[in-house]
Amino acid sequence: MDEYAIGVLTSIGLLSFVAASAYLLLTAGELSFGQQGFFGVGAYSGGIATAMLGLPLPVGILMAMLFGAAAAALVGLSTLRLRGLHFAMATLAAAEMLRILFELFHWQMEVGGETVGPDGTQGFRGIRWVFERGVEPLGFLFIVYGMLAFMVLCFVFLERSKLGATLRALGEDPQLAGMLGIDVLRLKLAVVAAAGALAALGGALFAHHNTYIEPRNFDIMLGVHSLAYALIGGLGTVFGPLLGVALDLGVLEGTRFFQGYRMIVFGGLVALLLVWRPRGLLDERFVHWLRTRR
Amino acid sequence: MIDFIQNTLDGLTAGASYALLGVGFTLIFGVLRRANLSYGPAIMFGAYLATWASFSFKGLLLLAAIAVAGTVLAGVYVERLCFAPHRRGPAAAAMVASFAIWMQLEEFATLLLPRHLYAFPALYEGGPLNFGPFFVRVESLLILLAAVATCIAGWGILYATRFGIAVRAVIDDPRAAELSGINVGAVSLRVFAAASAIGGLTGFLIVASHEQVTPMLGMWSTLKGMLAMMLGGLGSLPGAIAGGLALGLIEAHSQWYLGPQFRDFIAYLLLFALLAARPRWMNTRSAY
Amino acid sequence: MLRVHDLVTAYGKIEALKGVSLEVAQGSITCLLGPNGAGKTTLMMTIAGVLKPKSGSIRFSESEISALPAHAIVSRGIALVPENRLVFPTMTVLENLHAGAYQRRNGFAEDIERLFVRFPRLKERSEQLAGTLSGGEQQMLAVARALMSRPKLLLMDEPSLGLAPLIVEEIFAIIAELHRDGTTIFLVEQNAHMALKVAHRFYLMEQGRVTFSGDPGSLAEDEVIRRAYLGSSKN
Amino acid sequence: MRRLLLLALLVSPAALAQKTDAKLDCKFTGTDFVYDCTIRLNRGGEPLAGAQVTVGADMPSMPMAHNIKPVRARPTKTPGEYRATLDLEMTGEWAVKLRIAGPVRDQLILHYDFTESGTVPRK
Repeated sequence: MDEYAIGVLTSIGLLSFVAASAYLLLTAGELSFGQQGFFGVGAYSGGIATAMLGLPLPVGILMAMLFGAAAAALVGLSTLRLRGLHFAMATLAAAEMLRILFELFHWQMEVGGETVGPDGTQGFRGIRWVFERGVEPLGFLFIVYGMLAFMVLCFVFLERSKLGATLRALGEDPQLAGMLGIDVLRLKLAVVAAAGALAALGGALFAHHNTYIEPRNFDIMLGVHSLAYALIGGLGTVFGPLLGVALDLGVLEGTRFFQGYRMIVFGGLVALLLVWRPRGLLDERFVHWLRTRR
Repeated sequence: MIDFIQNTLDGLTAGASYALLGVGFTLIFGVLRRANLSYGPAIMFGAYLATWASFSFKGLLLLAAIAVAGTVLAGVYVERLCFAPHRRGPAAAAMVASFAIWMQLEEFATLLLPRHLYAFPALYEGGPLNFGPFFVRVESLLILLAAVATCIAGWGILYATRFGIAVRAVIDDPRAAELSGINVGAVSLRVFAAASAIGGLTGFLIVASHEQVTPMLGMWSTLKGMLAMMLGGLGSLPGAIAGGLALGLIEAHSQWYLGPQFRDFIAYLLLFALLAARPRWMNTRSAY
Repeated sequence: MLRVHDLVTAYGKIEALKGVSLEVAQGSITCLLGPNGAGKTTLMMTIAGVLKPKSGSIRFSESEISALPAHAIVSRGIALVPENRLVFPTMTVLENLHAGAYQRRNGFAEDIERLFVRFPRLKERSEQLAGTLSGGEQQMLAVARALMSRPKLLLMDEPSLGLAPLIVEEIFAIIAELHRDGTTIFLVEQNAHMALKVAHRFYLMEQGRVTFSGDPGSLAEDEVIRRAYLGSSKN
Repeated sequence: MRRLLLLALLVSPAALAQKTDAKLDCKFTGTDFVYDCTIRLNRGGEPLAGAQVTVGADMPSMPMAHNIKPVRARPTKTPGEYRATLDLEMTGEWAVKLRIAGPVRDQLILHYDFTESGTVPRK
């Protein structure tokens, strides 16, 4: 595979994490415009762990997920009772605040004769752990898809477990879920934190793939895109968001000849698709039909 | 003290455009119970159409009409494709569909005028009015005037006309409205078109007072409009106006006292704190 | 006046109406009884055009209306007083009435006057927000609003639900009065005892099917009540 | 904190090597959004010759969804200088991504404003 194809596949893998985090919240019935903020928290903390503190990548990723979950839990705690557009706007405000904080964040260190570290709007250069270890693009692709496979496995177990059913109940009707004895607030907080960790995982991998991150990478566009991926792909299974990302980036390559008109074609397609399938391609009914057919 | 008053003036005049955007968003949200992410891009589409027309003629009134017409055209297109099919469906589908059309409208506009920045004929040639140590730009006064006029017109329509009764009925309970013989689809479309007309006018006033058009106008007006709507208590028209003016004041003062990068931060922080505290009036069922 | 033939309405895969056929004669009070979940409200909503039927026909004074949207059916002369009496809470009583007459261009004043005579309590509260009215008053407002569209056929979905007995008496008095003025009424009612006193003809429904039809004398009242609430033992 | 830093030095010997840096200068070719670019690479002071350089570009906002098909740069006569033609989607600010392979493996991201005439460095 030439380097370009690897690049596209890696991007699909990276965006799948943040799309899956938006999907997780959607199954719990909540719309978040803020997953890009936790994606950014993961990118910064992952980058700092490896480029500045010299920790190996796996430790960096774990730190990133911890910080992502913590940031998400903080936002989640103050917005537990909100629903619908209120919750969506609260997550949007939180993510925009994080983005502005990244712009104000200056912390640089001398490592190996160079100054390394976040420099506000100038961004954070030199996250080159992958290059210093001589990890080939193909190698990094396996790392990304290895973690993605692990995440998908977790989702598949979750969806078959009692917790998965409780989550769907919360998503369908929180009041009813509450009446059934489900601790709605605690479960919702856990879901928000888990989604934050997922987005942060994607962020840490993105930082190392791109070797450079800046606050503008984590603006509202990424948040709304990840929501769109989850919804276009389908809310029936974790493969929905993955399919959504593949469609967008795949169509991006497929419509090379559209060059200037890509979004006109793609935007129209998405709107029409949603008219036909408001809960996405792989929606619950399709998944149920698939499961019961065998 | 002088700075405080001057900032308040600047804040109010900036807040006027936010208030207009907030009113447009609230009308659409009131009738459809959905946020329309394509509201800003539809405004940008109208403004770009007017900019394109301004290469050949400079008549301000004509350009305003083109901006309004362009935005209404884009708005109705969005309503038919993204909101009408999802009237009973999940809210997320309509919002994501409107996001897809946001991308589409922005690409239409940047294809029409690819450059990063375009000049636009000025709304008012003369300098600012100053009285004592303070000064106010005439363009901002015009926007404030437009905001007040729109509110009075909106208030009149909502409270004194048959159509107003139908709109408020649909906002209150679409099912009951349907059973009272009100064509909910037609009312929603007409309110959507009216909100787009307000948006088109707002877009024109903003680009004419800044004398420039950038591709960021779409995202900027969507964010400011939603902020104004939310700050004012979701779904209330006077709330949206108060929210817009408050947003203008917050930004003006935080920019002056804390520095430019804190301008947006404080606005988002206040919205987040308001939502977290979740006061009763925040989630008003009523739309006025 | 209204002839429903083999009507099927489904929510996704679940068929709420499994081929319902019934008739409402001109100028009559026809009543529909049945246990909860028998499909009574679904039937009312389908006739009013809020729900689209899968198959079957609804003929109203010789024209087919099953495909029409709700607002078109109101203009044809059918008005529904819905279950849990949907009113416009943030609009005043008067505005609620105006909303009910949305389809008509004129003649509001006398209608409102006449309704205020019939519903004196509404006259006292005419400037009050509908949301602040009591359950009984909201029910009367819902009936009055439906009457503002001058319907030939009035559908009423459990008007006595959740109301004090005294008010239920008033509601049924109004129904009798409306009947005397020539309005045909199709009534869905839990209160079988009261309903049978005013009805000329009644239908029993269970699990989406009509299981009995006749006039009040044709079946002993306790038998009707047993089958209306407990469902017939046979099926 | 001191100890951690020492550990960092031991753990990543490659970090000791010098850093490659690059300058980019592009001219607008006349057809929409296509630019002719010359890239000068040097490392530790001298020009870095004989490297395979691929040039890609991305937008700061929505980082992975804009990427342009990367092109391989052609070395020129002068050592450490490479040439490539970039076909972008629109004007404005782009983050140019240089992937370097051969004598050294590295990746650099440079920010430029692509205008009607050519490029103006942003950072």
